[in-house]
Amino acid sequence: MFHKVLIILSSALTVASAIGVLVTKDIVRACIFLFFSLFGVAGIYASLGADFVAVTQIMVYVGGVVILMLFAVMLTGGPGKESAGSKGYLLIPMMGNKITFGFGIFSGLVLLLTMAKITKSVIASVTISEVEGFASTVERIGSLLVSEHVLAFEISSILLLGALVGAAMIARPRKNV
Amino acid sequence: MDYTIGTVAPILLFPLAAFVINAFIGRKLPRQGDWVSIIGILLSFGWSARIFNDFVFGHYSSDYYVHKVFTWIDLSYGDFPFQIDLGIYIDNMTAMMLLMVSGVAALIHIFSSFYMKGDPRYGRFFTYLSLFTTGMLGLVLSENLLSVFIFWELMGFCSYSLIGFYYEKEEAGNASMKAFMTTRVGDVCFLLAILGIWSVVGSVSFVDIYNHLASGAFEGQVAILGIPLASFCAFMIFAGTIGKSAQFPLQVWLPDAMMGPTPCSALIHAATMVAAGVYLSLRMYPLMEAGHLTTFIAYIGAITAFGAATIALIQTDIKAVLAYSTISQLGYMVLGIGVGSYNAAFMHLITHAVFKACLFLSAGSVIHSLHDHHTHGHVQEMPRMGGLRKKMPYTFLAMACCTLAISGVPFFSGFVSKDRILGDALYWGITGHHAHWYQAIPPILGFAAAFLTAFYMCRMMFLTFFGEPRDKELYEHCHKEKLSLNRNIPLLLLAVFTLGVWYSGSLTGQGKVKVAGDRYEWFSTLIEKPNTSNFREYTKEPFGLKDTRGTVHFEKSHYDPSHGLSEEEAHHVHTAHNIGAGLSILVAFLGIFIAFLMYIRKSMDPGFWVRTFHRWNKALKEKYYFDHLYIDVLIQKVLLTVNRLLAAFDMGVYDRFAIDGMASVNRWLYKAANFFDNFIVDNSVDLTGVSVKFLNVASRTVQSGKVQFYFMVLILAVSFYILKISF
Amino acid sequence: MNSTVANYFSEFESYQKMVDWLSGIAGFDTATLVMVVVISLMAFIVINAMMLVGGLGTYAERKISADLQARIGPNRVGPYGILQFLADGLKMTMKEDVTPAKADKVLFNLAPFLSLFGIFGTLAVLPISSGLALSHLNVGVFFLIAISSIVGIGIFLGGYASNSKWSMLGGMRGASQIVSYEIPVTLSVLSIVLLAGSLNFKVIVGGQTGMPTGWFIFHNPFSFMAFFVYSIAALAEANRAPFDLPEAESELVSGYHTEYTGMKFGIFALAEYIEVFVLASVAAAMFLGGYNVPFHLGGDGIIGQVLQLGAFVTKSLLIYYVVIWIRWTFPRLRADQLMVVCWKYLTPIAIFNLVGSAVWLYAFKGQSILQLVLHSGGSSAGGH
Amino acid sequence: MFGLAWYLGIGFVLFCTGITVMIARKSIVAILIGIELILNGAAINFVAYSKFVTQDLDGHIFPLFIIIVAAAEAAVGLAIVIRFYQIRETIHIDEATQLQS
Amino acid sequence: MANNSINVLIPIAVCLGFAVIIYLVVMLASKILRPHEPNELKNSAYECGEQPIGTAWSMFNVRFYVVGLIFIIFDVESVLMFPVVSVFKKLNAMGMGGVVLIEILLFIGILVAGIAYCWSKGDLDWVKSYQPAKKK
Repeated sequence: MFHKVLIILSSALTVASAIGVLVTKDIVRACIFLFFSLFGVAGIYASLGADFVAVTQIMVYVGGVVILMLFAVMLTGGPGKESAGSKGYLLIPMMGNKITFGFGIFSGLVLLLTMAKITKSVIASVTISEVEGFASTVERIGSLLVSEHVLAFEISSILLLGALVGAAMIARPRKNV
Repeated sequence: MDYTIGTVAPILLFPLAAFVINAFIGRKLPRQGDWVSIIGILLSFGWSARIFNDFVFGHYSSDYYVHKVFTWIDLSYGDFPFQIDLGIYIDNMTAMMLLMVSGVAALIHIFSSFYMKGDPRYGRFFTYLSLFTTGMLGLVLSENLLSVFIFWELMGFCSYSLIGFYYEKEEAGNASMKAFMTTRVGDVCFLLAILGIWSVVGSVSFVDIYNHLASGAFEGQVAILGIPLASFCAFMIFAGTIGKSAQFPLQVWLPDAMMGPTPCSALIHAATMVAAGVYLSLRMYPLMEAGHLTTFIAYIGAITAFGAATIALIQTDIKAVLAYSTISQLGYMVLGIGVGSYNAAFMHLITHAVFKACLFLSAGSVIHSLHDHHTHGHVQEMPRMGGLRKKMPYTFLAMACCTLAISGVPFFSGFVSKDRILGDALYWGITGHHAHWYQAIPPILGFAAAFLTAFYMCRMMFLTFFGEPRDKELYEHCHKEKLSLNRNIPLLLLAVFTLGVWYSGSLTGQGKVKVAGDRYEWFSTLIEKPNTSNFREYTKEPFGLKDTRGTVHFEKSHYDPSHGLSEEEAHHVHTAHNIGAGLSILVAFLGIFIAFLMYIRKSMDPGFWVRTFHRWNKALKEKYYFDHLYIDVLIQKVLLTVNRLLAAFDMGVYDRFAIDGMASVNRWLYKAANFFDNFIVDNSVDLTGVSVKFLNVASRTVQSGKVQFYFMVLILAVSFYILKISF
Repeated sequence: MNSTVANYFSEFESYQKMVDWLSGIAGFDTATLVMVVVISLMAFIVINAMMLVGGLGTYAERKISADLQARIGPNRVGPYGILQFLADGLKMTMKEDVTPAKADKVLFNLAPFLSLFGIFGTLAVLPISSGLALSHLNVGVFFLIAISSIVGIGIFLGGYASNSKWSMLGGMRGASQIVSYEIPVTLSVLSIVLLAGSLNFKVIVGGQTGMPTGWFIFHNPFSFMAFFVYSIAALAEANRAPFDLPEAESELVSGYHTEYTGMKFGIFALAEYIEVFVLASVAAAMFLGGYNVPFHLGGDGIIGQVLQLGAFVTKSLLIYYVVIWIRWTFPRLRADQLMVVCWKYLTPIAIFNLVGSAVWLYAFKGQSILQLVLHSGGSSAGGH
Repeated sequence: MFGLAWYLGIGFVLFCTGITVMIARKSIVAILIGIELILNGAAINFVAYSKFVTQDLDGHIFPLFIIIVAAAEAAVGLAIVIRFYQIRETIHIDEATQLQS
Repeated sequence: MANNSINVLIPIAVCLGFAVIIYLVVMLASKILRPHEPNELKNSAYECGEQPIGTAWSMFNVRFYVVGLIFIIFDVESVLMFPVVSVFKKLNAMGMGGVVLIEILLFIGILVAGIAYCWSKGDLDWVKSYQPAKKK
């Protein structure tokens, strides 16, 4: 029972907030909607028995990326200035227009049809099992990270180093600006 | 030595390691880390020498090869295989290329430590050199077209960086951009060829391609508009060669590429990278044959050889002469491919690499000595040189050897290789049984180019080293050359290897075998057209593990000197070669003699010829108007029109379609209706107002500049693709 | 090792009987329902206790500060003024709720909620005792750190939504301070996780003993340092003095909650005080033996649970006292010093601790320094 | 009811929403938000497949690395946005046309 | 009720639910109880009595972002470290400690290089002018 409630709640939160991201005009509110959407995704992970991934989601996305985005919004003039460009077609509101939304819905439908077609056989062959292995995911993930996926583990640190150095270099205040 | 990926990879990894070290901490190292690069390439050279020794001295079969792969990307799904392998493919050709590339590169590294000394970006130069060497060695070792392409692009990037090395100069920046963009045309074609081959073979490994060619998998396959797939792929690969090896009509970038430092010109734009295109065509030779492209190739090669030689006649910049002579010599190689002179083309690649590297380094040595105290720059103009023989005897010696070699004087390497290409061309185009009337032109152009080559190279020599110094001040400031390790030794070493004996002799004891008549050459016994029918199945090995097939046993195998030709045919070939040899010696000496008359004896006035052919002279000065054609006509007119059309499509079709089709779907979301007129009107105003400038306009033509539009198109394409494959 | 408080109770026979009985009446399996009810009750108790702690925190703060400054402090409401916090709460409820005209109203209301949300999430995994803890989640400490980072968003939003310059500055400072000091906290926690070999609070606490000899703080020199790194960083993460820059009165009026009035301000304050308690109790659990009672008095029965609860609360409150003590002892840092302390001192030290702990664990097979001393003495006597 | 299809559906909705956000929104930050949604939609699929199809934990590793890559991407992307703002005083995507000519 | 079932999440859900409920209750209560008399002055932003000019949503120092950036990198690092560190003891007991230790050290070492870079470039100094001038 709790399982179902959890799934429904998190799915609803995820989808509703994602749509909120889409339709809201205010970029800060979009960030907050993103926050809720990602929180919902964490709930979905939890309902799939992926506790560690769920908490990682909260830790990195909710506690990290969203904050970073909010910072970035504040460092780029806040939410006020961005609704319009300086000239011509750039004056249209930032939330897009009916072309873009229409296109989104259209390609969504196309993709939905095709995805349904592709995954139909997979879905049909699935055996629905109880939630399993909620206890030991961390240990097993840890073991996998140092044995099977050790290369990805180490390379991710290089990726992070690159991201740190690169982003710090890009964002560093310069005298001539 | 066990030939596994793990044991061969160090060849590649030494320069790569040098690159990584120099890129990150090079500036902190003593001497800005040049020794790291030099040690890396020397180690690599040692490794290559080992392989060369195994293959050439230990093993004589021309069809022996080592082929090891591991799976790089595996996206197989069900019965839809999609695997991309990486691996090594070593045969005699690879072994020789490895030795040549690493050897020449090592010497050029050493020379660079002299030439680039004091440059503010000294360390960076070596970083690029190491990266470039990695790319070239990787290309040579590659066993499939995809990894060839990867390294190909890597080299392209290095070339770009090194041409624009003095990026303070605007011309250097433009030249690098031009080189990059021009070769890009060829690269895109190459990529198309890879896709085309993939569609038939399901793999891009050389061996698989050979096997499929032998089994006739390409027959009956049509690419588009009735063009056979084999022809299509062959043409596209050859287009890659055209771009990389600066063949007609994409030759325009190479002369400009001389903006780079001279050692990099020597390494990249003379010895190795430009030869990579020829190397690729050689590797794909069976496909060229299957695609019936050889005549076309021969024509391209001959036109390039002749056209570039004519332009070289009037150049006054010493590096420009060498640049055009490079294009011309590459044209010879391509001509060799076209006329079926497989091993001669490859041999010319090797010999050319050696003597052209030496020529460039010598030119570098000359340029470096001539320092203009007024402009604080180095002098490259030949009219200001002259009489330098006494000032730099070693450079003169080296350059003289190379000039003799490139001119095709007997007992020098250029004669050995060029003569055979010309002989084969003669047989193919004129004297042979299968020669058609339309095949007669390439050999004629070839011989004419040989004459011109001898002439302009000697002209360069005479203008530079003989006679009286024409710029006294410059001459006085030039220091007398002393024998130094990093200046003259590379030159002299390279010069030694321009002697023909290295290539035509019987170094290996295998030269006792007769080759098409009564000449003995180890080279041609080892290099042979890939025999597409005898390639074996191969197995994959896990990366880095030991070779499961055990140690490679090198056995001496018998060589078929007749190349599968009948007695009568062999006789004809022999006759053609004899005529060709005689003719090429004749034209070479004729060229040298005329140059001698013009520039030493002064009994013929060059000005007279210039005046007589002033129209031609102008055309030559403008390089046959190719730059005008590309910039003024192709880009300014054609592409601009296309740009306009695309913009109109963007505005008219895409926007209108979207409006009319989607209007009712989401009216509730549409809050910006009254802005839309602004959108269309202003957009079209903006876009029609856009003006186009110079080269980078090419990239603009397909861009409306709106990322989101690209993304939309991308998603749409993916959607429809999925739709297509799933329903 | 993934139990909840309901698991603890379900080991009693009467619990099972009650479930069966209820199932008989309701006609379906009520096990989950009963579980939820039990957990809800327990959570209600815990949360109320926490709110009490938060409320008493304000009282304690004033009283202790008065004590340190040789004053009397609140003494009118109730005996020794102990009901002061109730009066404060009542006052806050009655106060007018002013929303600035230029504020982003939705986010303005959302911000205190996010702070509360993040803090209440941590309460679910607080190891108050071996049986009575709401949940012994197997990623407990990780979850605690993760969910408490939501507070940072709450603070940022509080500052942002007010559309006041003081608030905005305070919010930005607060958010960047909280995220910065999360790193030393996390790294210090990691070095304890390394020693315990699990993220589960039950295992972490279970790896220690009731007596200080078995506490992780005295396990090795690195964990000893880690405790202090953790303490300093936790102070900053809870925006406590001397790291209370986001609400530095002298510079920023009241920081991110300048524009908040009434109960919304109250909720910010409540969340802050609870966070202090949570961080104190995490310190107690990770370093100071947690709920372990000396000599394992009382076993695992109900009495034992109560004793454990007492031990845990005692340790936490002691740390809480120290936190308040520090506030009235040290002057506030400057903004630049704040970042320097975090990135140039605490984080490198924390990384060093982590590496040191790992090396220690590898070198000495997980023995603590005390065991080593005892063991080496024994072994040298034994002549190995 | 709550089988694989449900999760794939959620992931799909997130993915499509993300794409639409990327196309529709004109602020670069919003486009980055859209990218995050897309990545999450993909990550849900990994976990769902790992639970319902492969039954191993490799499906948990992938979202982990997706999260990591997304964090790195957001960091660099936002840095570029900030730098862009310093130069052009706007974060409107259609203003980012310096590379065009 | 197996130990490792999804039901371990119930307390978390309940606690988060309580947060929602308490917030709603408190807001509702204060809505009922509180007076509501807004006026323009009361609703203006507090600036010590000055008239607020403009919006507060203006540009901030980029250093906030750099701090957030370093934070997120280390956040991700600690996320990756958590599972590895929590199995380290077990693996050490199994005799794999050395290998895993080297992996951990490598991982941390690379990231330390990152922070060292930022340190040397002065990104960690909050306000540069507060620092004594560097010797050149």
